[in-house]
Amino acid sequence: MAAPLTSIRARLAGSNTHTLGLVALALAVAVLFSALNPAVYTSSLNIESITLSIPEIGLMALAISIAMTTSGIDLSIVSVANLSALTAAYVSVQGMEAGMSTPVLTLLAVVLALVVGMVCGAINAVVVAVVGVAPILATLATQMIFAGAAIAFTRGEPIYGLTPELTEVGSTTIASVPLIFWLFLVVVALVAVVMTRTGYGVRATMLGASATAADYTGIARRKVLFQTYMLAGTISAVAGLVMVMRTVSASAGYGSSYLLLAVTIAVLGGANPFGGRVAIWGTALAALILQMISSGINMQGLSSYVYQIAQGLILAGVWIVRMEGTRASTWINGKRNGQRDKPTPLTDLPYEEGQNDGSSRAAAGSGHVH
Amino acid sequence: GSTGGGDDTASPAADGERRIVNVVKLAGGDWFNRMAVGNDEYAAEHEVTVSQTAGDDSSEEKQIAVLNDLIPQRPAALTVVPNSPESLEAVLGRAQDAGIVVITHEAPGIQNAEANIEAFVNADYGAHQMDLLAECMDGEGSYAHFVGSLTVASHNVWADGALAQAEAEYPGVTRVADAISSEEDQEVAYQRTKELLATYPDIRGFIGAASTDVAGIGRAIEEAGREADTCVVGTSTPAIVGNQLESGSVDVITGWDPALAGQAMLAAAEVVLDGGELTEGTDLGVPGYESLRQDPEVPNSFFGDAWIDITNDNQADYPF
Amino acid sequence: MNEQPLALRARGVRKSYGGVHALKGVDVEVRAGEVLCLAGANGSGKSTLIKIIAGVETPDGGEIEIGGESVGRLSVTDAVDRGVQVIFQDMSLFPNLTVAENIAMSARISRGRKIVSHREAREVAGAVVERLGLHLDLDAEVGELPISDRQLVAICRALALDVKVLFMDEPTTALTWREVDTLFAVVNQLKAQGVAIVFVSHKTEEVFGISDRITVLRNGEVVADDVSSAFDHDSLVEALLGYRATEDRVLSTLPEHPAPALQVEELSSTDLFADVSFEIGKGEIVGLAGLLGSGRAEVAEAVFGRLPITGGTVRVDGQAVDVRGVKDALAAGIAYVPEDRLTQGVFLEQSIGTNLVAASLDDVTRTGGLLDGKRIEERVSSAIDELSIKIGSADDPVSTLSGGNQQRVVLGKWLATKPQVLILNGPTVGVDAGSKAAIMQILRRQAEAGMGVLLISDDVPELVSVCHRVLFIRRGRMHGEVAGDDVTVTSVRERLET
Amino acid sequence: MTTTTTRPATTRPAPSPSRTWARRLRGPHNEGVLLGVIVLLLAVILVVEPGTLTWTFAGDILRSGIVTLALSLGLLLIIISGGMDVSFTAIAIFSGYSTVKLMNELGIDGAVWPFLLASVIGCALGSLNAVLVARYRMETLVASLGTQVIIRGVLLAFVGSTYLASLPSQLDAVGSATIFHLGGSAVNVLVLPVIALCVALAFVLKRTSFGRSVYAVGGDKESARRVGLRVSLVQTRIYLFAGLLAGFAGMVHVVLSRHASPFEIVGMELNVIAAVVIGGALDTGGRGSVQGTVLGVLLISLVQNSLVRLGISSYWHMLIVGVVILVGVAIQARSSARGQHRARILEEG
Ligand SMILES: Nc1ncnc2c1ncn2[C@@H]1O[C@H](COP(=O)(O)OP(=O)(O)OP(=O)(O)O)[C@@H](O)[C@H]1O
Ligand SMILES: Nc1ncnc2c1ncn2[C@@H]1O[C@H](COP(=O)(O)OP(=O)(O)OP(=O)(O)O)[C@@H](O)[C@H]1O
Ligand SMILES: [Mg+2]
Ligand SMILES: [Mg+2]
Repeated sequence: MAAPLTSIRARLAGSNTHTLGLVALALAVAVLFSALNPAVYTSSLNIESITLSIPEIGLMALAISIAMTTSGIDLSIVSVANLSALTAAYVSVQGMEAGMSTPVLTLLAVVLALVVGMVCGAINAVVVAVVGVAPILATLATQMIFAGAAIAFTRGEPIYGLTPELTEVGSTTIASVPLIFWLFLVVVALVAVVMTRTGYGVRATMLGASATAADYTGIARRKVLFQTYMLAGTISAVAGLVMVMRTVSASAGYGSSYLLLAVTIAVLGGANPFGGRVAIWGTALAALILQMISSGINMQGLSSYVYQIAQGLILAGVWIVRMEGTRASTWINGKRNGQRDKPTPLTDLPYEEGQNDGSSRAAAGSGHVH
Repeated sequence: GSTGGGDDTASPAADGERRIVNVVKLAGGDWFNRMAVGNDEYAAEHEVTVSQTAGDDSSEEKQIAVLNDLIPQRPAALTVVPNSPESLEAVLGRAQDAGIVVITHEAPGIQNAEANIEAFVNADYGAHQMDLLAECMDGEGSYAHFVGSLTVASHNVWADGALAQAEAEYPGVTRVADAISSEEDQEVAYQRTKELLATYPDIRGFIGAASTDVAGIGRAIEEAGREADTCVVGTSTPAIVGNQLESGSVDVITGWDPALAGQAMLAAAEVVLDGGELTEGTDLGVPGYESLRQDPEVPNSFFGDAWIDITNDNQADYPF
Repeated sequence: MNEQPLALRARGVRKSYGGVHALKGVDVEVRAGEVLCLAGANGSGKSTLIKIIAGVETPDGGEIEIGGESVGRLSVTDAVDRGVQVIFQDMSLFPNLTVAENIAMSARISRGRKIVSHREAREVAGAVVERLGLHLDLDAEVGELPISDRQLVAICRALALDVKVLFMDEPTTALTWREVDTLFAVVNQLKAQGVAIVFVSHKTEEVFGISDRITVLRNGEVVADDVSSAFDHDSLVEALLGYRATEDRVLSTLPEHPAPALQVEELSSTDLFADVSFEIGKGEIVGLAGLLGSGRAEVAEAVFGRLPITGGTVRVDGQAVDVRGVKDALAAGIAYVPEDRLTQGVFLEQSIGTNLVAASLDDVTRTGGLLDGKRIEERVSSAIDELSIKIGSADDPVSTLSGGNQQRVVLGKWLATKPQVLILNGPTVGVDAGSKAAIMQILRRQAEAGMGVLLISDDVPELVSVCHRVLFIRRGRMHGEVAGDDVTVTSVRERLET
Repeated sequence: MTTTTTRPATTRPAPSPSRTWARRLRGPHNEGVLLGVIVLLLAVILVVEPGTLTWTFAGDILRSGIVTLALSLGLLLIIISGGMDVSFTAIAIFSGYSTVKLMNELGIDGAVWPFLLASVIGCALGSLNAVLVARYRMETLVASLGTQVIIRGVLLAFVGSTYLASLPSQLDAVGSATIFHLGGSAVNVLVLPVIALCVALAFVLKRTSFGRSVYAVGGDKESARRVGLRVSLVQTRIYLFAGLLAGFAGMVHVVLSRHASPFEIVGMELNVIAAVVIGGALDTGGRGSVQGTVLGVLLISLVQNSLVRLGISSYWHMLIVGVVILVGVAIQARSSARGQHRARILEEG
């Protein structure tokens, strides 16, 4: 008898075919571009470039992926990351001016940046869990508030400078892979453990699968949402630290283009916006794939707009391939079992009775007030 | 050879030919297309292949990504117009570590570049705009200053320079509010101008920093029928506000020729690549950059003398 | 009756979902003016057959004739045009639209109008509601209605158009027996008008009360088909199960003087119920009966922390518990099997294993905070054995299980928390007779192990079969009780009626 | 027909008069609450800076809200049907820009047909969403994330990336055609078609079979299918229609701003979404109205247009707009939560 732990993995496995598909896609992309320009694409400098670009966007996508597990979303990730980055830079600069010892200062900067992320996450959590605003709208508003606070605080000016230790972390490479990428992998692994092997992770997944059933199972909705948005805020703060370590500067306007990209990566990685699915490693893989493509397209001298188009096509394409795959296999099974008089015309397939409808049904059925 | 629109970043250089990549703020757009024209001209006259590239929007993170992807291709030099100089320091440092020469433009104070070539001293430029505005306003009245965004450094330096000049030289000229962000959007500049006209009925001057600011300002002024009693000065190009210069809703635009700025960067890059050194008085062989001034405090910072004032009378001379 | 023409004839209908063969070549016939009861255990394929004839699902094979005419590919609108109307098992209403619009919806679609008029919708709906002698607020949003009113709306919608073949897929689950009476009166009326009616219900009394003929499905095949008088209760149940099952009164042994497991004193909740007091001893199974909307579910939900308590006390094992939320109830040892299994009971798309441990995660968490895989595995397999849940793999989603097995998973989830008090709200609704008997047996076993059980049910024979005592509630207040040998089907019915 | 019984089927007391009154005041989608917030805000402005409230102010708000309103209509349709869209901005600018570009290249001019052409282009682009959502059942937000980057990428890579400083003269004339003045603010003629579209969409949503199907699909897709609605057909129409509206809105933007830049509009999507949602369209689908959306757009325009007038430093603008949006969505969330009652059971006494 398989254990639920494996079944939690099996749920991943429900998307396991998905994850395998992503691995295949990653390999295909790597092979394609390596063949086109082996000297450049496989050079250690290129590997360094690719792995240097992934962590910040990958972490933000991770934060969104976690929110999606609970059938939410967090649009405030970039603003939170910037606030944290600004905090780290501000503390560093002020502290160094005051002549503080840099190791202490480094610790202080990191801790305060993380605290800022958690506080922002807690604010999101209050709006979502206590006030009861839909996450997409709540974080749409807080995103502006956090960015607005950053602008008001810095008067729009960037803060330049960081403690030597943090700068060092940002520029060190190990085996031609930047330290921050290894850091990213550690965070991904930790988050994967949290989401699949702790009570919180299972509760968050259950809540995302059906909020009503979660209520009747004694899963404390508010508490789990609080933990989720705090976790997302903290991960965004780590992304902010990565940003500031990479660029040795912080500004309120940095990373505005990351938001939709992060959502794209999370979805491509296998997160379900309707909740109930954990896709941590998939998200990391999706970030890798998109960065490899970006790098390859740049290498081929194609315009960055071509990369945009490719990004959209992949997002849609992965979905279509999955759908057509399912259709094909149902069709083939039908044939094999001799069960079918004629193939069902594609347009006449019944509307998917998936989680989608299940959740709308659940929402319709829950008229309880507490 | 070279083209605009960032279409051929890595076009293979003819054997032995030096390859330089020009990384600009945003792929496409008149300004950088004009810079690409300058690149082309330069490439035609020198033993060098030049291409231009950029991110798909004018964000620093995309620019960083583009630079990151370029480093492994090891061009001889990168000429960069940063969206945010501070954010680019680290990646430019990586490029230098990989043996690539880095020349920047519009990035005063940048550290990880062999040289930063400015068309002019930014604060002086702001002061110059104030001179133009004050002259138009007869030294009397209030004005508002638009910047593309509160996070664009050069725009804010210009705004500060203009304000300092007004305080020093034109006691009758006052600014009505903090610098106003147009979000690099003509429509926003237009809206804010209407609000300013309503809120400060006797406002007489406007300065715009983003190239579309004056277009939006001018449109609002035209609609309000205030062409005659207001003065609009700002950084822009005839391609954007030619009509409004004609109608008088915009009075003077200032700027510099991106084609020449691009060429100046290329020339500077070649000086460094050839083992030379940029110093006070270096002649880059590009109009306006014939005698560079070096910043005494920031040795890699050089200024040309390349600003231009464009009015309706001379706009035909500047086809960009 | 047999002279009447065939209204509907399905032959050799097949349908499979992935690997599940829901229908394996089913033949069904109904004549005009006849009430056919489609009987079958959970998952036997009744709803699937109905969906196919309604044009909602596409069959893999088979032939369908409506009104003597063979139909090829059938769409929902084709079916409606041929006079087929369905009251779906899940009602399939629009929670965001008004009662009037819900009722008039199919009429509007079938008329193919481009422009709609709200007055017309109200007229159409008003006419049906009046014809059925119902009182429904036509302008209320369906999402705000109690479940019984929604069921009535679904019935009205099916009758808004001219109907020749009417399918009723478990239309009575949410109705009180009085409303069921009204519905049956309507059915008889329609029958007199020559409408063919296909009726699905798990309640054998209803089946015998209304049907002329019974077709029994088992595992997607027709196993019996005859006039109703050819069956009696036992033979019908045997036909659907394939073996004998009984519903006799079998009580678990009760200690002489049971210590109280749950004491509810003067409990109130604003607008819902007031001064509710009762006690359940350890080892006792107590029924709570009342009409739908009498407050019986609300009392249970308040004790479980899902509704605010505005007065009175709850004691578990003699200790007063301040129940402010589900967490408090759980901590005190109260478990609750809710009314709506699909939305409240299970996490449909999550695995069986995860569902089984969802309420007791803290027990399977190691000190470090990580889940203990081995302990989970033991728990899951012992629950599956103990409750004899029929599954392929514990990794499969719960949605792949039949209703009865899903309900066992819900029970398993709660038994894993080792509760002192188990409250069940309609645990056998839509569950076949075999699973029903098994669930009752589980309750008896748990009671004998010292648990206090509160069973809320509409199914009077079921209450009689397991309860030591039955409490009554009416309009939010307690309304007496019957105990011991006084618990009979007749006495409970009488109490409910007065 | 003789009826069987006369007894009441359900013994639910009729809703109390005060509750129905409150409900009517609140409006089916909380429009009343929103109106209250707007009045409150106006009152605050009146107290702080009374000189601000002029006809000119009203005219400016009209002018600044008109593009947002035009953009919000198609989105409203999608949100009611239970979807979410971020591609409408890309569709809008693609349609507006490529129409002008085409006119410039062919050297043709016109005042009305360019709007139709842009709408057709928008409709064609909307078909991308339609295919992904209706044919492949892609989650709507995800589908539109994909189409947004594709459409914008194609626009900039293949159509053009340069700023077109002036429009063909007849088209430009539309941009400067004033119907009347509100105070010192000119009211452009394009206000009329946008208002007409609002009225038309309100009619479509309320009184046509298609409109009611949109609500039905938003309420419950499976139920819609079971009553014979062809969900994918309804969705296809929704996305085509929304594309058409976005294309039209893009042209309104281009004409009113009297230039065409391919870099504009994209980036506004979250603001427009906020306006529609503040207007009472829940993101879970099945709800929303044109009236509410108009009020939502009004609220956001009001805030954005009064900050400079109130002399608030621009460093604080984004923070304040964010707070207003938060308050707006929070009020919506609270009042829709309050809307769900349990029927009273307990007898009096
Ligand atoms: N019902 C629940 N819903 C969600 N998470 C829970 C629940 N019960 C426990 N947890 C999680 O498991 C962890 C350990 O549980 P424990 O019962 O010790 O904490 P707790 O007493 O529930 O926490 P608190 O002090 O906040 O009430 C908690 O920190 C919490 O993260
Ligand atoms: N959409 C579906 N996808 C997969 N399997 C399905 C689907 N619908 C029904 N089934 C399966 O088909 C079989 C027949 O189901 P059906 O709903 O027809 O049973 P039923 O007789 O109506 O049961 P009940 O009495 O519980 O309503 C079951 O095993 C069920 O799990
Ligand atoms: Mg003038
Ligand atoms: Mg069924």
